[in-house]
Amino acid sequence: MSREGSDRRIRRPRAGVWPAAIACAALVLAGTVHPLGAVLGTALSADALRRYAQFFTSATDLTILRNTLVLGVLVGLCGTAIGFLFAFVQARLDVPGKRVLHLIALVPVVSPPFAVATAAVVLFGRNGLVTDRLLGIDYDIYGLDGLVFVQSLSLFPVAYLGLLGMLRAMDPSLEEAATTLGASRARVFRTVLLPLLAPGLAGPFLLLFVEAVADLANPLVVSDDYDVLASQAYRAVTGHYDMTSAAVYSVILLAPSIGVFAVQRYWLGRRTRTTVTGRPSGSVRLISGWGRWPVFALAVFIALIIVVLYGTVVTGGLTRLFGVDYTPTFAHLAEVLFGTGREAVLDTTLLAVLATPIAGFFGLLIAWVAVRRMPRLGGWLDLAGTLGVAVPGTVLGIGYLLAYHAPWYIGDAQVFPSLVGGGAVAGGAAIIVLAYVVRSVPAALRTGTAALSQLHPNLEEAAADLGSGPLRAFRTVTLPLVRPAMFTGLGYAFARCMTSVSTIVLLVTPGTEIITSRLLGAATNNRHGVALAYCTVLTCIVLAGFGVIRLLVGRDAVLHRVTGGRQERR
Amino acid sequence: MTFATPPAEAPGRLGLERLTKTFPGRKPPVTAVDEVTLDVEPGEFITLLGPSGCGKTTTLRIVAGLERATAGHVRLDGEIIDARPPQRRPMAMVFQNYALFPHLTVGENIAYGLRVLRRDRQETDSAVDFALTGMNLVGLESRSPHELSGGQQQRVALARALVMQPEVLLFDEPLSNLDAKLRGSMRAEIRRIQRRLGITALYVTHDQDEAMTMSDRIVVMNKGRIEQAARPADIYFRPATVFVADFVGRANFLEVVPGRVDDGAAVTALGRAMTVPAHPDVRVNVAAYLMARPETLSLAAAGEGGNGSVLRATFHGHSVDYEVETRAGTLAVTVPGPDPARLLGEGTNVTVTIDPERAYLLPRRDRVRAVNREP
Amino acid sequence: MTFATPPAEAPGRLGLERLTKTFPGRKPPVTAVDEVTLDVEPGEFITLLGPSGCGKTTTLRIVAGLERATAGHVRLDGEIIDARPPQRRPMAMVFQNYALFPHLTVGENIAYGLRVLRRDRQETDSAVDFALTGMNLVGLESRSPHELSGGQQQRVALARALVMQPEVLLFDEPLSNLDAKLRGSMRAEIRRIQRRLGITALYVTHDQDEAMTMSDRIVVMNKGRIEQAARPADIYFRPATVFVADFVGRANFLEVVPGRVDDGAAVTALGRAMTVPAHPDVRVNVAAYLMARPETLSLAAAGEGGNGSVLRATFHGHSVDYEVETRAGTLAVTVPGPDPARLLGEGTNVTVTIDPERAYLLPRRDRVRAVNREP
Amino acid sequence: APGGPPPPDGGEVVIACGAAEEWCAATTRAFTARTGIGSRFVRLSSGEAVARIRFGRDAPEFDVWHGGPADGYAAADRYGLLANYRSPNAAAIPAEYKDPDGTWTGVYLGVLGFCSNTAVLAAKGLVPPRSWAELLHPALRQNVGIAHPATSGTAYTALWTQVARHGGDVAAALRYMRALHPNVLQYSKSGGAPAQQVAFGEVGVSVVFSHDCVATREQGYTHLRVTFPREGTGYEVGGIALIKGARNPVSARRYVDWALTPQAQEVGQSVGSYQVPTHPAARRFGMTVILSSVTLVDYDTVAAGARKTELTRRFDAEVGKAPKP
Ligand SMILES: Nc1ncnc2c1ncn2[C@@H]1O[C@H](COP(=O)(O)OP(=O)(O)OP(=O)(O)O)[C@@H](O)[C@H]1O
Ligand SMILES: Nc1ncnc2c1ncn2[C@@H]1O[C@H](COP(=O)(O)OP(=O)(O)OP(=O)(O)O)[C@@H](O)[C@H]1O
Ligand SMILES: [Mg+2]
Ligand SMILES: [Mg+2]
Repeated sequence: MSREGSDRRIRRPRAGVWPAAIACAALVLAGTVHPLGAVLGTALSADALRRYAQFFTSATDLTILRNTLVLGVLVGLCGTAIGFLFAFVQARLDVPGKRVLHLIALVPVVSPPFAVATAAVVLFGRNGLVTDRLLGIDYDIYGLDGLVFVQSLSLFPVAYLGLLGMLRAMDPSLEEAATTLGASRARVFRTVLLPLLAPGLAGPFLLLFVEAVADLANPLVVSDDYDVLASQAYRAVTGHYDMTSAAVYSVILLAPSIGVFAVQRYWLGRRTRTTVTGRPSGSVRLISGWGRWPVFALAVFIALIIVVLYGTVVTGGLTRLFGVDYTPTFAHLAEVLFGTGREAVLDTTLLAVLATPIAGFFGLLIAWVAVRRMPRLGGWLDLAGTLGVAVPGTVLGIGYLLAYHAPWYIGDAQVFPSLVGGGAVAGGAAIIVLAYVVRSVPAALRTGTAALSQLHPNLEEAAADLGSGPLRAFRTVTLPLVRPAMFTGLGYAFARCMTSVSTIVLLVTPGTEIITSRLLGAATNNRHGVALAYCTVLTCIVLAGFGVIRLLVGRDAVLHRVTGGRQERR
Repeated sequence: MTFATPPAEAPGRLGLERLTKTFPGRKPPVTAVDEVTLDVEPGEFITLLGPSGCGKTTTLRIVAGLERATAGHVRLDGEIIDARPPQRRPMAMVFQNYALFPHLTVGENIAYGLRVLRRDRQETDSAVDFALTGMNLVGLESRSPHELSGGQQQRVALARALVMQPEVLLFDEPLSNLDAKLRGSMRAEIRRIQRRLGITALYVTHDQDEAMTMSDRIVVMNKGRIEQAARPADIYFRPATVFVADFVGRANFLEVVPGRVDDGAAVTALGRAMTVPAHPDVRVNVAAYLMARPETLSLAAAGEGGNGSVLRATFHGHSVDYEVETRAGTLAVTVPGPDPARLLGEGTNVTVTIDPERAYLLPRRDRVRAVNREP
Repeated sequence: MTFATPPAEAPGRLGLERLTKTFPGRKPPVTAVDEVTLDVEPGEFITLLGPSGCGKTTTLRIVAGLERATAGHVRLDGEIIDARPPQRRPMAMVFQNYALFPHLTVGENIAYGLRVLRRDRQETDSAVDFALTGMNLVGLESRSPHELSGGQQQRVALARALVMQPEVLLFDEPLSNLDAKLRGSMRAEIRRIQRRLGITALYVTHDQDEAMTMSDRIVVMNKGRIEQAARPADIYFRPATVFVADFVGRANFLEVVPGRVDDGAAVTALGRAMTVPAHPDVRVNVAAYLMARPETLSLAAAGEGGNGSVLRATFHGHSVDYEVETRAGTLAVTVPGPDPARLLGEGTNVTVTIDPERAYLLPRRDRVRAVNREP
Repeated sequence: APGGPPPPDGGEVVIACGAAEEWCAATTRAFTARTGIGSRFVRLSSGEAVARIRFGRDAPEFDVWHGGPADGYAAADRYGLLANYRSPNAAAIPAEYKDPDGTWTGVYLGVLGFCSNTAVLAAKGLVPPRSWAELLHPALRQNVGIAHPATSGTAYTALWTQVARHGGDVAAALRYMRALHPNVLQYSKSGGAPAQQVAFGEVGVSVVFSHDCVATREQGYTHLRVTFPREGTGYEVGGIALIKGARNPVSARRYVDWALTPQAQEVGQSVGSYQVPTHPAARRFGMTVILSSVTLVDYDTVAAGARKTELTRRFDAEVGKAPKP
């Protein structure tokens, strides 16, 4: 953690910050700590201790642990790398078609688990359109490679959006200084750009790691023989009705996540990387040498994969029979939009719309408290907030059941009503919104932390000095400067809400219809047309949501001049 | 008989009481401000002067509430305000590194504080216009900070603080990036606004001329401590320490042993006996320094003889600086308004004369050349 | 008989050829640099002087290759280098906003360029140590930039460029945040390194004294154009335009009509006929300005009579500035090395005398008071 | 019956439904239409249902759990979550399809079968297999789809079927699985995936519940064909049970009673769920397996559930990790 007081970045907390900190604390306590604690309580029983012993002596279990770590690290690295590649192309290369590339990079944010995996199988499977028929190679994507492929693709947009914002905000005079000292583009990249973006790289890495490790849906479809802890935990619940084991797996799953978190905080806490100052100068020079083409080509290649994958999804939703009969039809779409799916679409969208702003807001707020105001307390909030995604959704869902199913009484007086179930507060919707929020906060939190650590504290100090209270300074100065992070947070939160399933399934009531569980139902029954139509609709809704969020959040402020070629409006 | 209640004092009385700030991160910890005590009258213009890294910025930041003192208090109008957050202190600050809001235009930057105060639109606009005019920024109001030159940015930072018309203004080298001409008019503008509104000003500058001409009092700091706080002429001609004498302006020091000390002190320098004013701590028969400013020395070509010879001459336009080798060491002599054709070349024999009335005798407490070595 | 090949010229000859830079973003577009042409000898020290926003930084940036000129060329040792990227130009720059790498310590910041050049470890370390000493930064090498005061940061920026010992050094107000004492020693250090290694220097400053004492030539810019490029004494005493006269140092302008122009020009000023040196463009019987620096005027108390009266006196320590009301307008007179006890009070009648040999006659091309109004 | 006195409870029934979404919707709708009692449901997989019922037992939100494999019901019973209710209508259900203590009753049967892609097989010159032995044919190398028994109930049923087929000899069962191993493309995680693989032509044949294959063929994958091994095949029983402490006990009982009627059991088949009704009098639609035409092994649900952990571990160690020659 940071050295408190040693650093003029960090000011003592002031009265006005306390309400914010308390609100954040309340959220993570209620949304993460309490429910997780409830589950993990069972992971500390005598019965559980035997399971630990079993786990650490079983070669199979240790392999699974190793698999999990390898998967997390690979997905973290690949996803962050792809995100960085796209951000770099967008912010630094003088190439055509950047807007299109930008839009394509946003699409995978919507990845209903089944869709990408299924499309991937159809395209790159054994009998895949690309691998078999086009290239004629004997390859299938099942296993670790497929898992990394699918997860990296669906998670990289968070890294992309966050890094893009940071790159655009960075004071170009730092790069200029390095070049005048003789550093080549490559060296500037390595010694200045990358270290300064370290928070932006570490944040998404952690998020991707945690999500990959806790993800369940993709391993179920493409992991083949590659077992991971999350699916073990899931199996313990669904196959063996064994909560204790699930809790044990979750504890083991939490350890690496907390470890990565701690390493990241320690590593980043040691050096400041403020690159947005109140004394801007210099201009960004877009790379226009030949060297840009290979980089650009790589990005285009990945973009093509995305287009093909999602094109397949859309095609599947609009044709008679996926894989067999490609006659166009609107029947599936009609079923989703006007038939049995309608309510699910409406309910899910409504709940997501409710949860999104809360998640985005709290994510940034926690980041702000942690980076700027109270490094100690904030560090814990940050950790607790991140843990919201570090366990498989099923386990968190069980935590909610344990924590909130029964009303709380002190004596005979009910002090807190039941939140779960049809008879609960708001027909059980409140708890679903809370679950959505908790599962989506980390994205905003991680990108927010990265973006904030880039801002020179003088800017907020100036605002305070001119009479702004901390919250107003946050709103009028900090927020506009970390707008890309906010956009990322909100957009990702929305997508996450629309597509999350495992936590929610344990919380839905007869009154609520969830689009993803409909989708999985259709997929399980091999009604692929309908399932893919759901995916298509979901994608459209989320992209529309992005548009709305962009409208509400506003365009990013232009902080620097860009020279050297075509400039894209932002 | 009744007494009228004494008229309420103008607001803005500032008290720094044994302020200390230590940054603990380093080994050994850095003490940036060390027991600074200072009383500032309402409406007074105080300049902090001192070598780079002596704690000026840190002092301002503590007063503004941006930094918490490790020890000591800040008082405003009698009340201890240590716990008051910056936004609740009636102060505005010009930051050394500007701290312009990069996402706002020049106009919005300047209007920021007024908007916070919910001044009505028209009032804000006219205040901003007024500031733009005063700071010579007309026509730039819709630019972003990154579209400005360094000096233009600095003036925006200045304007943003000035429009606030607070009780206390804190300036951290607000004119460092401006040319002499502009600096002159900015100084006048600052002084005008400050006087008119009776604002208390704490002003950091490294420009001694600025300190001399603008300040009611100058506070000379060194390594976090106050060396002297006094009116400009006193700082210049009656420095409290050798450090102050050496830091503010240029000074020659001649080692002397006063033979008599009462109203003045009797000393012999450059072969001439004279009586000079003396610091109260100067004692008879204890070695002391005779301090003489270069421009109070006079120089005459001496053909043969004389008491020194020219080592080097540097032409400054409005004056020439000579370094003269004498038996008492090398002396700096400034000759004003020279005719470039009649400079004294190197090696010329000269006679240097001290004006005893404008010299000053200082006790020999610290070593002279240790001045300005840091950290 | 054989001819030896002429000795290879030292590297670092710089040529700016009709450089123009227009920022298109605004309506109307801002022309920051306007047809600037300048030849710099290898090893020459050139200072750019000019009002805030006149295009100094932009010019440096074009030379460094950070900005592409809209038109014109930069030549280095005869070769046009417009297309050469900054890292392949043998130049180093001190940025106006320092641009220190926030993630590196002071030592690493300074060593950055040497590491890029793959200097061996020991050489780098000793160069860094040397720079730390020269820039008075010893003991700070393991700090982060955010743990430094403003002036310390500025010196790190300076050290980072100086250790490179490139062919051309570009300085953008490198000493603006330092106190006079330190600035003096930094100037000497810069000059020493620059001379010893024969580095060509382009130096931006707003400090005229700095410009006067350091430069081989001074280039005065105004609104993107060069007004005059000449040796310091010529800039001061033989300004090419009224703008230069007014911007560099202070000047009094008296309207006169020369009656005869040959070697000098015959004019009558303050009631006295005299012959003064004149600008080549001065014509007989065409109104012109007689330019006289305040310190070339002399002042004597006149009891009754005299040709003016004191309007205001400002004490500067080493000198007193008087504003004197005369029939020819208000004149500024600087009296050096004053005795504070014998200042001339306001209203005192005085006689002002012009030294014709240090006055200069300028054609009346532009209006004097329009100077320094911008943007 | 309509016009009777209003029940003393909430007058509706809340169901945790373990079958397909459409099945649940149609069934509850039919119940309400028939009885006038309101009904609402939440679709939950069996593990989720156990978790939810278990952790909500202080204030149960569900009255009835309907659908989903019997081993889940057994587990719930172990936790004491189910109320003992022996419906009068349960008498008609064969004994092997219900809990001896009467805690749960079977409502449908899923029968394991082979789902073949005739196009793929024809290209290899093969016909759909009709025995477990034919599945070992070398020409089917890497062409059999089956899920992993640890993650998929379907696959575990297939594994236990081998045990049952070999008279309880676990070693023999694993020997068979190892022989099959080279032919398996991969052990996918979910039980439905092999049906998808065969539909897309990734493999030639897969081991799935026959009703999944039928449903997939219904979608239009007409080249799919269901066959059954003549050595005998396993099955899964879908149950129904009353939840302990139900808030609407009267309506819930009426629901259970109704669910065991032939009419109720026919509903699923009308919406594409072709599991076999347990009530002998229930009509079977064309797509549904005629039980008499299939040889069933003696499938001991209780024993299967009890040895699951042990067996899947051994499978992992002895079969799953083996290299494919
Ligand atoms: N990106 C930009 N867009 C528009 N105008 C600009 C931009 N950058 C600089 N300018 C303008 O160009 C002019 C020259 O700027 P430059 O930074 O070269 O000035 P300067 O001489 O260095 O001034 P200073 O002494 O204040 O640093 C200024 O008027 C400035 O406002
Ligand atoms: N965060 C920090 N950690 C450690 N030392 C610090 C920190 N901030 C400032 N210092 C040190 O405290 C001392 C005082 O700094 P301050 O910024 O107040 O100086 P200053 O008088 O404003 O100097 P300048 O004229 O160069 O701006 C300096 O020596 C500086 O190096
Ligand atoms: Mg400072
Ligand atoms: Mg500049």
